[in-house]
Amino acid sequence: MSEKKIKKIFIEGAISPSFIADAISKHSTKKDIGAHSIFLGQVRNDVINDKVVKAIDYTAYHEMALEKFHEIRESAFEKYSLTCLHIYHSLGRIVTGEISLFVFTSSMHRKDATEACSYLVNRIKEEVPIWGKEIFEDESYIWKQNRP
Amino acid sequence: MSEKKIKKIFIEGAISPSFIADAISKHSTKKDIGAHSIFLGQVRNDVINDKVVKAIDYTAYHEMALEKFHEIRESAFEKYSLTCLHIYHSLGRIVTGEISLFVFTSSMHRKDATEACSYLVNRIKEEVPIWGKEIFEDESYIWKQNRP
Amino acid sequence: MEIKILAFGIIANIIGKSEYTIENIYQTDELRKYLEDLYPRLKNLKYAIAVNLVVSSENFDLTNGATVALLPPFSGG
Amino acid sequence: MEIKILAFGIIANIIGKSEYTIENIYQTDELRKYLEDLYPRLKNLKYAIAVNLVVSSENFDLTNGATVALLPPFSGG
Repeated sequence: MSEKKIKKIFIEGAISPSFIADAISKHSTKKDIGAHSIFLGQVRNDVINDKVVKAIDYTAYHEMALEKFHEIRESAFEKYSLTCLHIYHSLGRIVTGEISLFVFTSSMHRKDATEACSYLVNRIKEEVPIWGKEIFEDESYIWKQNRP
Repeated sequence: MSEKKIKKIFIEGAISPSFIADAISKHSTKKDIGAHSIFLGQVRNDVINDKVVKAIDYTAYHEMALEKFHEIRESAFEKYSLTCLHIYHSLGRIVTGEISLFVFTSSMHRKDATEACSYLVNRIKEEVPIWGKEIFEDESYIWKQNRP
Repeated sequence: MEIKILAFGIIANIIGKSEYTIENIYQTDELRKYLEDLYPRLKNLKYAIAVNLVVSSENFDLTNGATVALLPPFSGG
Repeated sequence: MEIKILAFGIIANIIGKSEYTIENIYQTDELRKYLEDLYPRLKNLKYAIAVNLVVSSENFDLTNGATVALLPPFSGG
Protein backbone atom coordinates (compact mmCIF):
# COMPACT_ATOMS: atom_id res chain seq x y z
CA MET A 1 0.00 0.00 0.00
CA SER A 2 1.35 3.36 -0.97
CA GLU A 3 1.63 6.34 1.39
CA LYS A 4 -1.27 8.05 -0.36
CA LYS A 5 -4.52 8.02 1.55
CA ILE A 6 -6.44 5.25 -0.14
CA LYS A 7 -10.14 5.28 0.71
CA LYS A 8 -12.27 2.26 1.32
CA ILE A 9 -13.95 1.57 -2.01
CA PHE A 10 -14.75 -2.12 -2.16
CA ILE A 11 -17.78 -3.57 -0.43
CA GLU A 12 -18.30 -7.29 -0.08
CA GLY A 13 -21.75 -8.00 -1.57
CA ALA A 14 -24.42 -5.59 -2.79
CA ILE A 15 -24.65 -1.91 -1.89
CA SER A 16 -27.86 -1.47 0.10
CA PRO A 17 -30.29 1.46 -0.19
CA SER A 18 -29.77 2.14 3.53
CA PHE A 19 -26.01 2.46 2.97
CA ILE A 20 -26.81 5.06 0.29
CA ALA A 21 -29.20 6.86 2.65
CA ASP A 22 -26.47 6.99 5.32
CA ALA A 23 -24.02 8.44 2.83
CA ILE A 24 -26.56 11.14 1.89
CA SER A 25 -27.33 11.90 5.56
CA LYS A 26 -23.70 12.55 6.36
CA HIS A 27 -23.76 15.54 4.01
CA SER A 28 -26.47 17.47 5.84
CA THR A 29 -23.80 19.14 7.98
CA LYS A 30 -21.98 20.44 4.87
CA LYS A 31 -24.09 23.49 4.32
CA ASP A 32 -22.22 24.86 1.34
CA ILE A 33 -23.45 21.93 -0.77
CA GLY A 34 -26.28 22.79 -3.14
CA ALA A 35 -26.27 19.76 -5.43
CA HIS A 36 -25.63 16.04 -5.18
CA SER A 37 -25.35 13.73 -8.16
CA ILE A 38 -25.58 9.98 -7.67
CA PHE A 39 -25.01 7.15 -10.09
CA LEU A 40 -26.04 3.60 -9.23
CA GLY A 41 -25.20 0.54 -11.30
CA GLN A 42 -27.76 -2.23 -10.89
CA VAL A 43 -27.32 -5.84 -12.06
CA ARG A 44 -29.57 -6.61 -15.04
CA ASN A 45 -31.14 -9.94 -16.01
CA ASP A 46 -29.74 -9.82 -19.53
CA VAL A 47 -30.49 -12.67 -21.88
CA ILE A 48 -27.37 -14.01 -23.62
CA ASN A 49 -27.68 -16.94 -26.04
CA ASP A 50 -31.12 -17.74 -24.59
CA LYS A 51 -29.83 -17.90 -21.04
CA VAL A 52 -30.87 -15.46 -18.33
CA VAL A 53 -28.26 -13.79 -16.13
CA LYS A 54 -29.13 -14.24 -12.45
CA ALA A 55 -26.06 -12.63 -10.84
CA ILE A 56 -22.67 -11.08 -11.49
CA ASP A 57 -19.60 -12.21 -9.62
CA TYR A 58 -17.13 -9.33 -9.32
CA THR A 59 -13.42 -9.72 -8.78
CA ALA A 60 -10.70 -7.08 -8.89
CA TYR A 61 -6.98 -6.64 -8.98
CA HIS A 62 -7.27 -4.97 -5.60
CA GLU A 63 -4.01 -3.14 -5.31
CA MET A 64 -4.09 -1.70 -8.81
CA ALA A 65 -7.80 -0.88 -8.60
CA LEU A 66 -7.30 1.16 -5.43
CA GLU A 67 -4.47 3.09 -7.08
CA LYS A 68 -6.65 3.72 -10.12
CA PHE A 69 -9.61 4.84 -8.02
CA HIS A 70 -7.28 7.22 -6.22
CA GLU A 71 -5.94 8.62 -9.48
CA ILE A 72 -9.42 9.07 -10.98
CA ARG A 73 -10.62 10.71 -7.78
CA GLU A 74 -7.76 13.21 -7.72
CA SER A 75 -8.33 14.01 -11.35
CA ALA A 76 -12.04 14.72 -10.74
CA PHE A 77 -11.16 17.09 -7.89
CA GLU A 78 -8.80 18.92 -10.24
CA LYS A 79 -11.26 19.20 -13.11
CA TYR A 80 -14.42 20.07 -11.15
CA SER A 81 -15.21 22.22 -8.16
CA LEU A 82 -16.39 19.51 -5.77
CA THR A 83 -17.14 19.50 -2.07
CA CYS A 84 -17.22 15.72 -1.76
CA LEU A 85 -16.76 12.60 -3.83
CA HIS A 86 -17.41 9.00 -2.88
CA ILE A 87 -17.08 5.78 -4.86
CA TYR A 88 -18.13 2.30 -3.78
CA HIS A 89 -17.95 -0.90 -5.82
CA SER A 90 -19.15 -4.35 -4.88
CA LEU A 91 -17.10 -7.51 -4.93
CA GLY A 92 -18.47 -11.06 -4.87
CA ARG A 93 -21.86 -12.22 -6.08
CA ILE A 94 -24.50 -9.57 -6.73
CA VAL A 95 -27.88 -10.84 -7.85
CA THR A 96 -30.09 -9.09 -10.42
CA GLY A 97 -31.86 -6.03 -9.06
CA GLU A 98 -29.08 -5.34 -6.55
CA ILE A 99 -26.67 -2.42 -6.74
CA SER A 100 -22.97 -2.92 -7.43
CA LEU A 101 -21.68 0.62 -8.10
CA PHE A 102 -22.36 3.82 -6.18
CA VAL A 103 -20.76 7.09 -7.29
CA PHE A 104 -21.68 10.19 -5.29
CA THR A 105 -20.52 13.76 -6.03
CA SER A 106 -21.45 17.00 -4.28
CA SER A 107 -20.86 20.64 -5.18
CA MET A 108 -22.21 24.16 -4.64
CA HIS A 109 -23.88 24.35 -8.04
CA ARG A 110 -25.30 21.47 -10.04
CA LYS A 111 -23.04 21.53 -13.09
CA ASP A 112 -19.91 20.36 -11.24
CA ALA A 113 -21.57 17.50 -9.36
CA THR A 114 -23.42 16.29 -12.45
CA GLU A 115 -20.51 16.39 -14.87
CA ALA A 116 -18.04 14.95 -12.35
CA CYS A 117 -20.37 12.03 -11.67
CA SER A 118 -20.55 11.06 -15.36
CA TYR A 119 -16.81 11.57 -15.75
CA LEU A 120 -16.12 9.24 -12.82
CA VAL A 121 -18.48 6.51 -14.01
CA ASN A 122 -16.94 6.53 -17.49
CA ARG A 123 -13.39 6.35 -16.17
CA ILE A 124 -14.26 3.64 -13.62
CA LYS A 125 -15.81 1.43 -16.31
CA GLU A 126 -12.87 1.92 -18.67
CA GLU A 127 -9.83 2.00 -16.44
CA VAL A 128 -10.34 0.14 -13.19
CA PRO A 129 -9.26 -3.53 -13.17
CA ILE A 130 -12.54 -5.12 -12.10
CA TRP A 131 -14.15 -8.06 -13.86
CA GLY A 132 -17.73 -9.22 -13.81
CA LYS A 133 -18.63 -12.84 -14.44
CA GLU A 134 -22.26 -13.12 -15.53
CA ILE A 135 -23.78 -16.19 -13.89
CA PHE A 136 -26.74 -17.83 -15.60
CA GLU A 137 -29.57 -19.66 -13.92
CA ASP A 138 -27.88 -23.03 -14.58
CA GLU A 139 -24.67 -21.73 -12.91
CA SER A 140 -22.79 -21.58 -16.22
CA TYR A 141 -21.21 -18.20 -16.87
CA ILE A 142 -19.77 -15.74 -19.36
CA TRP A 143 -17.29 -12.93 -18.72
CA LYS A 144 -19.07 -9.61 -18.90
CA GLN A 145 -18.13 -7.06 -21.53
CA ASN A 146 -18.73 -3.36 -20.93
CA ARG A 147 -20.18 -1.24 -23.72
CA PRO A 148 -17.80 1.43 -24.95
CA MET B 1 -57.48 18.58 -12.17
CA SER B 2 -57.18 17.32 -15.73
CA GLU B 3 -57.86 13.76 -16.81
CA LYS B 4 -54.19 13.10 -17.25
CA LYS B 5 -52.60 10.97 -14.58
CA ILE B 6 -50.85 13.53 -12.41
CA LYS B 7 -48.31 12.00 -10.06
CA LYS B 8 -47.70 13.09 -6.51
CA ILE B 9 -44.73 15.43 -6.71
CA PHE B 10 -44.92 17.84 -3.81
CA ILE B 11 -43.77 16.88 -0.36
CA GLU B 12 -44.48 19.03 2.67
CA GLY B 13 -41.09 19.66 4.30
CA ALA B 14 -37.66 18.22 3.49
CA ILE B 15 -37.04 15.04 1.49
CA SER B 16 -35.43 12.56 3.87
CA PRO B 17 -32.59 10.16 3.03
CA SER B 18 -34.82 7.26 4.08
CA PHE B 19 -37.47 8.37 1.55
CA ILE B 20 -34.73 8.27 -1.10
CA ALA B 21 -33.63 4.81 0.09
CA ASP B 22 -37.23 3.56 -0.18
CA ALA B 23 -37.49 4.92 -3.71
CA ILE B 24 -34.28 3.09 -4.66
CA SER B 25 -35.44 -0.16 -2.99
CA LYS B 26 -38.63 -0.23 -5.01
CA HIS B 27 -36.57 -0.65 -8.18
CA SER B 28 -34.88 -3.91 -7.17
CA THR B 29 -37.76 -5.85 -8.73
CA LYS B 30 -37.23 -4.13 -12.09
CA LYS B 31 -34.49 -6.35 -13.35
CA ASP B 32 -34.05 -4.76 -16.73
CA ILE B 33 -32.65 -1.62 -15.07
CA GLY B 34 -28.87 -1.26 -15.28
CA ALA B 35 -28.41 2.37 -14.29
CA HIS B 36 -29.99 4.88 -11.94
CA SER B 37 -29.18 8.58 -11.96
CA ILE B 38 -30.21 10.73 -9.01
CA PHE B 39 -30.07 14.47 -8.53
CA LEU B 40 -30.59 16.01 -5.11
CA GLY B 41 -30.92 19.72 -4.45
CA GLN B 42 -29.77 20.68 -0.94
CA VAL B 43 -30.40 24.05 0.74
CA ARG B 44 -27.18 26.08 1.05
CA ASN B 45 -26.25 28.60 3.73
CA ASP B 46 -25.43 31.30 1.16
CA VAL B 47 -24.27 34.68 2.42
CA ILE B 48 -26.19 37.57 0.80
CA ASN B 49 -25.37 41.15 1.85
CA ASP B 50 -23.57 39.82 4.95
CA LYS B 51 -26.56 37.80 6.08
CA VAL B 52 -26.59 34.02 6.27
CA VAL B 53 -29.44 32.00 4.77
CA LYS B 54 -30.83 29.56 7.32
CA ALA B 55 -33.77 28.13 5.34
CA ILE B 56 -35.76 28.37 2.13
CA ASP B 57 -39.52 28.62 2.17
CA TYR B 58 -40.96 27.08 -1.01
CA THR B 59 -44.34 27.90 -2.47
CA ALA B 60 -45.80 26.87 -5.82
CA TYR B 61 -48.64 27.55 -8.17
CA HIS B 62 -49.81 24.02 -7.52
CA GLU B 63 -52.15 23.40 -10.40
CA MET B 64 -49.84 24.84 -13.05
CA ALA B 65 -46.76 23.19 -11.52
CA LEU B 66 -48.35 19.75 -11.66
CA GLU B 67 -49.27 20.29 -15.31
CA LYS B 68 -45.69 21.41 -16.05
CA PHE B 69 -44.18 18.45 -14.23
CA HIS B 70 -46.42 16.19 -16.25
CA GLU B 71 -45.40 17.82 -19.53
CA ILE B 72 -41.67 17.68 -18.67
CA ARG B 73 -42.02 14.06 -17.61
CA GLU B 74 -43.73 13.04 -20.85
CA SER B 75 -41.10 14.86 -22.85
CA ALA B 76 -38.28 13.03 -21.04
CA PHE B 77 -39.92 9.67 -21.78
CA GLU B 78 -40.10 10.66 -25.45
CA LYS B 79 -36.48 11.83 -25.69
CA TYR B 80 -34.79 9.09 -23.65
CA SER B 81 -35.22 5.37 -23.28
CA LEU B 82 -36.23 5.25 -19.62
CA THR B 83 -37.62 2.51 -17.43
CA CYS B 84 -38.67 4.85 -14.61
CA LEU B 85 -38.72 8.51 -13.72
CA HIS B 86 -39.61 10.13 -10.40
CA ILE B 87 -39.61 13.76 -9.33
CA TYR B 88 -40.23 15.12 -5.83
CA HIS B 89 -40.07 18.74 -4.72
CA SER B 90 -40.47 20.13 -1.22
CA LEU B 91 -42.90 22.83 -0.17
CA GLY B 92 -42.70 24.84 3.05
CA ARG B 93 -39.63 25.63 5.10
CA ILE B 94 -36.49 23.59 4.35
CA VAL B 95 -33.47 24.38 6.53
CA THR B 96 -29.88 24.42 5.27
CA GLY B 97 -28.42 20.96 4.79
CA GLU B 98 -31.82 19.47 4.00
CA ILE B 99 -32.94 18.21 0.59
CA SER B 100 -35.68 19.97 -1.38
CA LEU B 101 -35.46 18.36 -4.84
CA PHE B 102 -35.13 14.68 -5.77
CA VAL B 103 -35.00 13.63 -9.42
CA PHE B 104 -34.57 9.92 -10.10
CA THR B 105 -34.22 8.30 -13.54
CA SER B 106 -33.59 4.66 -14.44
CA SER B 107 -32.67 2.96 -17.69
CA MET B 108 -31.01 -0.13 -19.14
CA HIS B 109 -27.78 1.66 -20.02
CA ARG B 110 -26.29 4.63 -18.24
CA LYS B 111 -26.46 7.27 -20.96
CA ASP B 112 -30.26 7.58 -20.94
CA ALA B 113 -30.64 7.81 -17.18
CA THR B 114 -27.80 10.30 -16.83
CA GLU B 115 -28.82 12.63 -19.64
CA ALA B 116 -32.51 12.50 -18.76
CA CYS B 117 -31.73 13.41 -15.15
CA SER B 118 -29.84 16.58 -16.17
CA TYR B 119 -32.51 17.43 -18.73
CA LEU B 120 -35.23 17.17 -16.08
CA VAL B 121 -33.38 19.25 -13.49
CA ASN B 122 -32.75 22.02 -16.01
CA ARG B 123 -36.35 22.13 -17.16
CA ILE B 124 -37.71 21.99 -13.59
CA LYS B 125 -35.57 24.96 -12.54
CA GLU B 126 -36.55 26.99 -15.59
CA GLU B 127 -40.17 26.14 -16.19
CA VAL B 128 -41.98 25.04 -13.07
CA PRO B 129 -43.79 27.78 -11.12
CA ILE B 130 -42.10 27.30 -7.75
CA TRP B 131 -40.59 30.11 -5.70
CA GLY B 132 -38.01 29.96 -2.95
CA LYS B 133 -37.86 32.62 -0.26
CA GLU B 134 -34.44 32.64 1.36
CA ILE B 135 -34.87 33.22 5.08
CA PHE B 136 -31.95 34.76 7.00
CA GLU B 137 -31.04 34.13 10.60
CA ASP B 138 -32.88 37.30 11.69
CA GLU B 139 -36.04 36.08 9.88
CA SER B 140 -35.73 38.74 7.16
CA TYR B 141 -35.82 37.29 3.64
CA ILE B 142 -35.03 37.70 -0.02
CA TRP B 143 -36.66 35.97 -2.98
CA LYS B 144 -34.30 33.39 -4.40
CA GLN B 145 -33.00 33.71 -7.96
CA ASN B 146 -31.90 30.65 -9.88
CA ARG B 147 -28.72 30.78 -11.91
CA PRO B 148 -29.31 30.42 -15.64
CA MET C 1 -66.94 40.67 -16.55
CA GLU C 2 -64.74 39.47 -13.72
CA ILE C 3 -61.35 37.79 -13.61
CA LYS C 4 -59.56 36.08 -10.74
CA ILE C 5 -56.02 37.28 -10.04
CA LEU C 6 -53.47 34.97 -8.39
CA ALA C 7 -50.20 36.59 -7.28
CA PHE C 8 -47.11 34.58 -6.40
CA GLY C 9 -43.70 35.13 -4.82
CA ILE C 10 -42.50 38.70 -4.70
CA ILE C 11 -45.59 39.89 -6.62
CA ALA C 12 -47.85 38.79 -3.75
CA ASN C 13 -45.58 40.90 -1.48
CA ILE C 14 -45.83 43.93 -3.75
CA ILE C 15 -49.59 43.73 -4.22
CA GLY C 16 -50.18 42.76 -0.62
CA LYS C 17 -52.51 39.87 -1.41
CA SER C 18 -52.32 36.61 -3.28
CA GLU C 19 -55.86 36.13 -4.57
CA TYR C 20 -58.59 38.61 -5.52
CA THR C 21 -60.95 39.49 -8.32
CA ILE C 22 -61.04 42.52 -10.59
CA GLU C 23 -63.56 43.71 -13.13
CA ASN C 24 -63.61 45.18 -16.60
CA ILE C 25 -60.08 44.32 -17.75
CA TYR C 26 -60.24 42.65 -21.14
CA GLN C 27 -56.67 41.87 -22.23
CA THR C 28 -53.38 40.90 -20.60
CA ASP C 29 -51.55 44.02 -21.85
CA GLU C 30 -54.27 46.14 -20.33
CA LEU C 31 -53.90 44.18 -17.09
CA ARG C 32 -50.13 44.79 -17.01
CA LYS C 33 -50.66 48.52 -17.43
CA TYR C 34 -53.39 48.59 -14.79
CA LEU C 35 -51.21 46.73 -12.26
CA GLU C 36 -48.06 48.71 -12.99
CA ASP C 37 -49.93 51.97 -12.49
CA LEU C 38 -51.20 50.76 -9.14
CA TYR C 39 -47.93 49.06 -8.08
CA PRO C 40 -45.00 50.83 -9.78
CA ARG C 41 -42.49 48.29 -8.38
CA LEU C 42 -43.85 45.80 -10.89
CA LYS C 43 -42.33 47.88 -13.69
CA ASN C 44 -38.83 46.80 -12.71
CA LEU C 45 -39.73 43.15 -12.43
CA LYS C 46 -39.82 40.52 -15.14
CA TYR C 47 -42.98 38.51 -14.74
CA ALA C 48 -45.08 36.20 -16.84
CA ILE C 49 -48.86 36.04 -16.99
CA ALA C 50 -50.66 32.71 -17.16
CA VAL C 51 -54.29 32.71 -18.25
CA ASN C 52 -56.08 29.52 -17.19
CA LEU C 53 -52.66 27.85 -16.68
CA VAL C 54 -51.28 28.88 -20.09
CA VAL C 55 -48.41 31.37 -20.29
CA SER C 56 -48.20 33.57 -23.36
CA SER C 57 -45.81 36.41 -24.06
CA GLU C 58 -48.32 37.94 -26.46
CA ASN C 59 -51.38 40.00 -25.65
CA PHE C 60 -54.21 37.68 -24.71
CA ASP C 61 -57.98 38.17 -24.51
CA LEU C 62 -59.46 37.61 -21.08
CA THR C 63 -62.84 35.97 -20.75
CA ASN C 64 -65.29 36.22 -17.91
CA GLY C 65 -64.23 33.98 -15.01
CA ALA C 66 -60.64 33.54 -16.26
CA THR C 67 -57.93 32.77 -13.72
CA VAL C 68 -54.95 35.02 -14.32
CA ALA C 69 -51.72 34.24 -12.50
CA LEU C 70 -48.85 36.72 -12.07
CA LEU C 71 -45.61 34.77 -12.09
CA PRO C 72 -42.25 36.27 -11.10
CA PRO C 73 -39.09 34.36 -12.15
CA PHE C 74 -39.16 30.79 -10.90
CA SER C 75 -36.67 29.57 -8.30
CA GLY C 76 -37.51 25.98 -7.53
CA GLY C 77 -34.95 23.23 -7.04
CA MET D 1 15.57 -14.16 -12.33
CA GLU D 2 12.01 -14.82 -11.29
CA ILE D 3 8.76 -12.93 -11.87
CA LYS D 4 5.36 -13.32 -10.26
CA ILE D 5 2.40 -13.74 -12.65
CA LEU D 6 -1.10 -12.70 -11.60
CA ALA D 7 -3.92 -13.75 -13.95
CA PHE D 8 -7.40 -12.22 -13.79
CA GLY D 9 -10.84 -12.84 -15.24
CA ILE D 10 -10.99 -15.05 -18.30
CA ILE D 11 -7.17 -15.30 -18.39
CA ALA D 12 -7.17 -17.09 -15.03
CA ASN D 13 -9.67 -19.52 -16.59
CA ILE D 14 -7.49 -20.07 -19.66
CA ILE D 15 -4.26 -20.54 -17.74
CA GLY D 16 -5.96 -22.51 -15.00
CA LYS D 17 -4.37 -20.60 -12.12
CA SER D 18 -4.34 -17.03 -10.89
CA GLU D 19 -0.92 -16.72 -9.30
CA TYR D 20 2.40 -18.42 -10.00
CA THR D 21 6.04 -17.63 -10.72
CA ILE D 22 8.07 -18.13 -13.86
CA GLU D 23 11.78 -17.81 -14.57
CA ASN D 24 14.00 -16.38 -17.24
CA ILE D 25 11.59 -14.13 -19.06
CA TYR D 26 13.12 -10.70 -19.47
CA GLN D 27 10.62 -8.55 -21.36
CA THR D 28 6.85 -8.18 -21.68
CA ASP D 29 6.82 -8.98 -25.42
CA GLU D 30 8.74 -12.15 -24.70
CA LEU D 31 6.24 -12.99 -21.96
CA ARG D 32 3.29 -12.52 -24.36
CA LYS D 33 4.89 -14.87 -26.88
CA TYR D 34 5.69 -17.44 -24.18
CA LEU D 35 2.13 -17.39 -22.84
CA GLU D 36 0.45 -17.45 -26.26
CA ASP D 37 2.54 -20.49 -27.27
CA LEU D 38 1.45 -22.28 -24.10
CA TYR D 39 -2.18 -21.06 -24.19
CA PRO D 40 -3.19 -20.36 -27.81
CA ARG D 41 -6.62 -19.00 -26.72
CA LEU D 42 -4.78 -15.90 -25.48
CA LYS D 43 -4.00 -14.99 -29.09
CA ASN D 44 -7.62 -14.06 -29.74
CA LEU D 45 -7.95 -12.00 -26.61
CA LYS D 46 -7.08 -8.36 -26.07
CA TYR D 47 -5.27 -8.07 -22.76
CA ALA D 48 -3.02 -5.57 -21.05
CA ILE D 49 0.07 -6.31 -18.99
CA ALA D 50 0.75 -4.39 -15.79
CA VAL D 51 4.28 -4.53 -14.36
CA ASN D 52 4.34 -3.55 -10.71
CA LEU D 53 0.89 -1.92 -11.15
CA VAL D 54 1.86 0.09 -14.23
CA VAL D 55 0.30 -0.73 -17.60
CA SER D 56 2.31 -0.04 -20.72
CA SER D 57 1.45 -0.86 -24.29
CA GLU D 58 5.16 -0.87 -25.16
CA ASN D 59 7.71 -3.58 -24.57
CA PHE D 60 8.87 -3.37 -20.99
CA ASP D 61 11.96 -4.77 -19.22
CA LEU D 62 11.17 -7.15 -16.39
CA THR D 63 13.30 -7.09 -13.26
CA ASN D 64 13.83 -9.87 -10.77
CA GLY D 65 10.87 -10.08 -8.37
CA ALA D 66 8.54 -8.03 -10.59
CA THR D 67 4.81 -8.60 -10.27
CA VAL D 68 3.30 -8.99 -13.73
CA ALA D 69 -0.49 -8.91 -14.05
CA LEU D 70 -2.41 -10.17 -17.09
CA LEU D 71 -5.52 -8.03 -17.49
CA PRO D 72 -8.37 -8.91 -19.86
CA PRO D 73 -10.82 -6.08 -20.75
CA PHE D 74 -12.35 -4.55 -17.63
CA SER D 75 -16.03 -4.93 -16.88
CA GLY D 76 -16.66 -3.21 -13.57
CA GLY D 77 -19.66 -1.06 -12.77
